[in-house]
Amino acid sequence: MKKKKMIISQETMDVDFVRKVEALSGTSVRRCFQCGKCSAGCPMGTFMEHPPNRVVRLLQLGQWQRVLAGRSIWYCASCETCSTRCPNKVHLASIMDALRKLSWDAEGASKESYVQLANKLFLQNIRTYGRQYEMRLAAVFNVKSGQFLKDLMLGPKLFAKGKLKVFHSKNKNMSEIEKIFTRIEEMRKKGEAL
Amino acid sequence: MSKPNIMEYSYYPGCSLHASAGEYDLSTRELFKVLGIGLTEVPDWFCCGATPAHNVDELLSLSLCAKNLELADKVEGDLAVACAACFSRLKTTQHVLAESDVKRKQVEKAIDAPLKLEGKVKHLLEILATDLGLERLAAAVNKPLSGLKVACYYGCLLTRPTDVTNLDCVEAPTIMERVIEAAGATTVPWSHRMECCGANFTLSRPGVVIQLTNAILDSAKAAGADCIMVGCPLCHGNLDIRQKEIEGVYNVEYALPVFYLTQLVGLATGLGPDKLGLDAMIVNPTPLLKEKQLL
Amino acid sequence: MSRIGVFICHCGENISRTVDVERVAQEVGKLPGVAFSTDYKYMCSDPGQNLLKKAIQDQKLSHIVVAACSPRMHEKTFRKAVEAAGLNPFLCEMANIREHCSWVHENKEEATVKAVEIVGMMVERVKKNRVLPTITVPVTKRALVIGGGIAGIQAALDIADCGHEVILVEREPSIGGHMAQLSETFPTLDCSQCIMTPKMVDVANHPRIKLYTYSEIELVEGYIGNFQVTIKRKARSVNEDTCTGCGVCMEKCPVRKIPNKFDCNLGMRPAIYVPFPQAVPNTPVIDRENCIKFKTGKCGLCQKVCGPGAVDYEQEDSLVVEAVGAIVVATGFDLYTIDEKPKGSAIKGYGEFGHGKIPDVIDGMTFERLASASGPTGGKILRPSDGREPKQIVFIQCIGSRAREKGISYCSKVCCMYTAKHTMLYHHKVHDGQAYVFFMDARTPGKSYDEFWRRSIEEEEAVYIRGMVSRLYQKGDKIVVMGSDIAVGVQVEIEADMVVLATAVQPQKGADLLAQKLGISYDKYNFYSEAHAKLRPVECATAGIYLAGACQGPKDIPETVGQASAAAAKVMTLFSKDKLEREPIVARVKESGCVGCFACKKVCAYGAVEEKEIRDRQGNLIKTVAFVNPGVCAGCGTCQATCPSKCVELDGYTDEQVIAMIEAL
Amino acid sequence: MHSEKQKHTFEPKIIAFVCTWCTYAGADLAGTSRMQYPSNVRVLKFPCTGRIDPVFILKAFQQGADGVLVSGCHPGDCHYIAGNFHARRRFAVFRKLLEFVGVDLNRLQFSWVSAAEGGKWVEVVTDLTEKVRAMGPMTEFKELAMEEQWSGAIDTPELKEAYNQI
Repeated sequence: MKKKKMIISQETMDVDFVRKVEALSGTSVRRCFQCGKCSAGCPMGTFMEHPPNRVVRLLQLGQWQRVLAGRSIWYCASCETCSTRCPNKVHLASIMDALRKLSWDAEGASKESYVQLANKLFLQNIRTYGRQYEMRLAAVFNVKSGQFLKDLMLGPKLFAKGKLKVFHSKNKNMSEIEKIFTRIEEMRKKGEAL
Repeated sequence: MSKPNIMEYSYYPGCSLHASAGEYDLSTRELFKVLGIGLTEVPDWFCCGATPAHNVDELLSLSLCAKNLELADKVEGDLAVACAACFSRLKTTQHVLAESDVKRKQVEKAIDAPLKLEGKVKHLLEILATDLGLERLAAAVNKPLSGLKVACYYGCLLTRPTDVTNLDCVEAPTIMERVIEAAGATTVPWSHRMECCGANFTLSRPGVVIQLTNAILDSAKAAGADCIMVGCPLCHGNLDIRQKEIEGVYNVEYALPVFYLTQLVGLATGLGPDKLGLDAMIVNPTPLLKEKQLL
Repeated sequence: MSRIGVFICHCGENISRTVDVERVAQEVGKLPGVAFSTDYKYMCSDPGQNLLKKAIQDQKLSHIVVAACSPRMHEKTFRKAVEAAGLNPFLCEMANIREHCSWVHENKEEATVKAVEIVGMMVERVKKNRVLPTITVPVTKRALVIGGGIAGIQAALDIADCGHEVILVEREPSIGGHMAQLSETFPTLDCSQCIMTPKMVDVANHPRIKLYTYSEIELVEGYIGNFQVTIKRKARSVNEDTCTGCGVCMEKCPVRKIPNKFDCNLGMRPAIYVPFPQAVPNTPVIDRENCIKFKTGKCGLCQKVCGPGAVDYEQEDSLVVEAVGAIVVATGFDLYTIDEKPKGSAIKGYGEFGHGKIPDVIDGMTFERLASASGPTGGKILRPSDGREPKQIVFIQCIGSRAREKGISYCSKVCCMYTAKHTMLYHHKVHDGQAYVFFMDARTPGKSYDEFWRRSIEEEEAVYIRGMVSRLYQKGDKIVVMGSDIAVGVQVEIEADMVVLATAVQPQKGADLLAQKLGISYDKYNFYSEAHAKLRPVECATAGIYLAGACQGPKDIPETVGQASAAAAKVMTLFSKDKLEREPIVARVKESGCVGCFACKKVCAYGAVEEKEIRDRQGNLIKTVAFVNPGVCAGCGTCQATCPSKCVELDGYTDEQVIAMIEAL
Repeated sequence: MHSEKQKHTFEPKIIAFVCTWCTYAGADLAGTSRMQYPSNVRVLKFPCTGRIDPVFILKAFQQGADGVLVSGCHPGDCHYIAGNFHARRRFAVFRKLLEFVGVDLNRLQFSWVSAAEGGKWVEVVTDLTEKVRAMGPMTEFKELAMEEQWSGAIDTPELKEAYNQI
C-alpha cells in the first residue's frame, strides 16, 4: 500500500478539530506520551489499521482525516481497558467516543458501515419504542446490510428458548423520549451543544 | 403472610432482561424474594442507550441515563441494576455530570428537569456482597454448590472505568468470587476474567465476537472450570448463545454452561430450575448439575 | 523625614516585558517620603548594586526599596549592598514584582497597576523599619548525618576527615543502605560490595565518627550552629561494646525461616541476625517479633552460647542527646510497591501485572539480589517459583515512574540504566537466554551512559521494544506478556519465564515525619526541597540543614556521592567560623506595658520566653514581666499576635509596619 | 491552555496574609512555573501564620479589601513547630466574631499551601477572586466608614443646606 507523505505545517495541523475532540471527551490529547500501553491491551488491536496509540498520535499532529477515513474508531469495543491502564490519565475510550461522534456528524467519512448501521438502528429503536427489541434490531440490520442469512441458524433456537420476542409494546411515556431527542437536536441547531 | 422485606430497592432490569435475558430477570426476582429483598421495577424506564449511544452521541447517552435516574428517583430505595452495561452507563453518567458543569447544563436542558444524581446505583453483586453481606448470604444457602468449579467472568464494564463504578478493585476484583464462594462453590483462577467479549459487535461484526469469545472460553476451560458465571446479559449472549457456533469454527468442544450469578446463587438457596429459567440456557446445564448432584 | 530610594529592576526582560517599569518608577516617585526613584536593567548585577550604593550616598537616602524578584532570592544581596553603603541593612526591603507579578500575569496594564501597589506597600512599610543590630551566635562544630547509605557515609567521612566530629544515625541495624544490596553498578559494572564495604569499614574505624545504628531521630531543637538532637537507640538486645561478632548466636538460633528483607525476602535469616555478612557494625540484633524468647519466655539459647555474654534480653530503648551545629539529611529512597497501595497514600498499585500473585514477576531490586554473588542464589539467576533458570526474560521500565495515574509524574532517572545493566548481567550469566525490554524512552544522560545502553543492545543482544505492557498473566509455567511495539504498530506477545519490573524511586517511608521534626520543607511526593533549584541545590531553606542523595530526588550513585561531598563542604564552610551572624528578627517585650500574664510563654514553641522580675532600688518586687531570650527566639511572632496588651513586638514585623502596609492599599 | 480573557465590571481587592516558609514560597513557585492567576491579590509576608493578628484582617476589610486570604504551612509542617496551630485556633474563634460584626465569612478564606504547591496557590487565589467577584463589593465596613463621616463635619453644600433648613 502506498502511503501519502504527511505534510506538517500550521495549516495542515487542524488544532480546532482536536480542541473539539478534547471538549467532547473531557480529556487531553497532548498529554499522551506514546507509551503504547493502550495498544498493548486493546482486545480489538489486531483488527485496527491504526492501533489506539497511533490514533492519538495522529490527533496530536492534527491529522484527523487520516483517523476518520479508517475503520479503527469503529472497531473500538468501548471496553475501557485503555483508559483504565493509561499511566497518564488519557481517557482514550472517551476520545474514541468523540471521534465517532464527529465522524457520524460528517456522514460517511468512514469506510466502516456495518457498525455505524447497527448503531443507527439501535438509536432509532430507542426513539421509536423506548427500549431495545433484539429481534427487530437483528432483522432490520440483516435486511439493511444485505446479509439476509446472517445468524440464521441462531434464530429458531433463540425463539424456542423464549429469547426473541416478536411482539412488543411501546412505553407509555414515549412522548418524553421523543422530546429528549428533539431538544438535543434543537440545542445543536442553535449551537448550544456539540 | 410473608415476612416483611429486610431491604428495599428500586429495580432497573434493562432491555435485555425483558427479552433475551429473561432468565436473568426471573432468577433475580426469585432469588431476592427468597433473601427478603424487595424489588420495585422503575415504571416506564427507557433504554439506557448502552454502548451505541455513547459511541456516537455522548449527550444523548447522558440524557437517557439522566432521565432513567430521574424516573428511578420516584421509587423508594437505591437503584438495583442487573446488567453490567446499564450499570456502567448509569454510574458513568452520575460521574460525568458531577464533574462537568457544561455537560450538566446541557443534559438538564435535554431532559427539561433538574438532575437527580444523588441516588445510589448498585449492581446486584454489590447488594449481595455488601448490603446483604456474605454472612447473611451464606446463611440463606441450604444447598451449597459443593464441588462446582466456577470461572467468574467480569467482562469489561463491571469495574471500569477507574473511579467510576467503584464496584471492586479495578484490576484484581474478587467480588464475584466472594459471592459464589459464599454459596459453597469453588472458584478457579483464570487469565481472561476481564478480557472483552466484543459485545458491541455481536450484530455488526460477529466474526470479531467469535474470535474474542473463543479466547475467553478457551482460558476458562484450560483453568479447569465446570461453568462460567456472569453478571451481564451481553457477555452471556456471546458466551452462551454463540458457544456452539464457536465450537464449530475452531473445532473444539467447550460445553461450558454459562450461568447468571442469580441463577447459581438461587440454586444454592434451593430454588428449582423453573424459578431460575435454567431451560432458557442454550448450553444445557443439566448434565453438569446432575453430575454434581445439584439437581 | 525619611528619604526613601526606590529601585525598579527590569530583570532583563523578565519584569519589563509585562510591567511598565518606567511608569512604576514615576508613580512611586510621587509617594510622600520617596526622594529618589529609578529603574535599571539588572539591579542585582555589579553595576546595579553600584547604582544603589552611589544613590544612597549622593541622595543621602535613609531607606531603600528594591522592586525586583522574590526576597527569598536576593534580599541578602541588596541588604549587603546597602550595608556597604553605610546604612543599616534592615532599612532595605524588597518588593516582589517578578514571581508575584510579572511572571503570573499577562496583561501589561493590570500588572503595572499591581506593581505600583506592591512597591507602594513596601514604601509605607520601610518608613517604619528600624535599625536592627545583627545578632551573633556561637557555632557547635559537630555535625549530625542522618542516614547511613552511600550519601550519609560519604558526607560523614568528608566532614570527619576535615577534623570535625560527626554523629551518624542509621535506622537499620547496619549502615550500607541500598547500595550494599546492589550486585554490580553501571556504567563500569564494578561490584557494588567491593567499592562499598571499604567505605563502611572506614566509618566504623574513624576516630571522629560516632555511629548510632538501629537508631532514629526523635526530636530536633535549636537552630543553625546550635541544634540539640534527641536520638532514640532502639533496643538491639545485644551489647555492641562486648559483642565480638563471632556469629555463634546466629548459628544456634532455632528460628531459621524468617524472610530476609535485605535479600528482598528471597533468603532466610534467624531471629538473631545481621542483615548481611559484611554488616557494619557486625553486631547482631534480635528481631523481637519472631524471637521465641520474647514470644514465649522460653529458649534463651543465644544468651547461653554467647561467650562474652553480650546478649541482653532486658535492654530497652534509650534516648541520647547530642549537640551539633549542622545536620546533613541523607535518608535516601525506597522502592515503589507494585501490588499494594500504602495506607493513606495517593499512590496506586498495578493490579494488571499480578505482582505478588505470580511468583516470577519480580522487581529490579530482587533481580539485583539474584545477580549478587553474595545473594540468596550465590549470583545465579533462578526463578523464585521453581529454581529454574529463565531462558526468556522480560524487563518492563517505568513501573510507577511517569505514571500520573498512579500518582507519580516524575522520571525515576536510574531505571533505564539499571535495566540495561540487568540485561548485561543476565546475558553474562545465562548465555543461551534472551532478554527483552519494554520501554518508552531511554534516558541515558551521563558520562559513558548512552554508550553503556547501546552496548546492551548491540553487543549483549538485548531486544528493546518501544512500547508498554498492558497485562501479565500466568499460563502454565510461563508468564504471558501482552505488549505492543509502537514502532511497528503491532501487538507483541512474549511467553516469558521471568518478568522484572523497574519500579519507581520514592522517598523513604516516614520522610515527611522526619521533615516535620527538622522543620524542612518537602514536595508532594515527600522528597525534601532544596533552598534553590539551581544555586543552592544542597541546602535546605532552613539554615544549617543540608541534603545529600536520593532523599531530595531520584539520583544515581555518582550524583549522590557528589552531592554528599558538596553538603559536607557546606558544613565545613559553616564550621570555618567561630561565630555566626543571624537575622535579628526576634521578639522584644515592652516591659512597661507587660502585665505578666505569660500568654506569650505558653505559645512559644522554643521556650524563649522567660520570667523577669522588676525590682525597685530597695529590692522590692514591683512586677514580673516576660523577657524574650534573643539567642533562643526563632522569630515566628506567635507571641506578638497572642499578647493581649500588645506588649511583645517582633522586630521586622511590628504592628506598625504591617498596618502601614495595609493602609497603603 | 489559554482561556479567553473575560472583562469584568467589578475587580475585587484581595489581601493575602501568608507565611514566608510555605505559602510565600509556594506563590514564588507559581511564578517560576509561569502559572497565571488573577491580578487582584496583594501579598503580605509574615514569618509565620502565628504572627497574624486578627486585627490585621479587620484592618484589611476596613481599608477596602473585598476578600482576605490567610494561608500558611500544612498542619505539622510549620517551620516554627506549631505557629500554624496557634493561628488555626485563633482564627476559629475569630470567625465567630467576624460573623457577629456582620462580615460574610465567604470573604475570608484560610488555606494551607506548601512551598511545593504552586498550583494550589493559583487555585486558591483564583477561586477566592471568582467567589468574591460573584459576591460583589464588600459594603458592610464601607457603610460604617460612611457613618463615621456623617457624625463628623458636614462639608457638602447639599448637606449644609439640608441642615440649615431643619
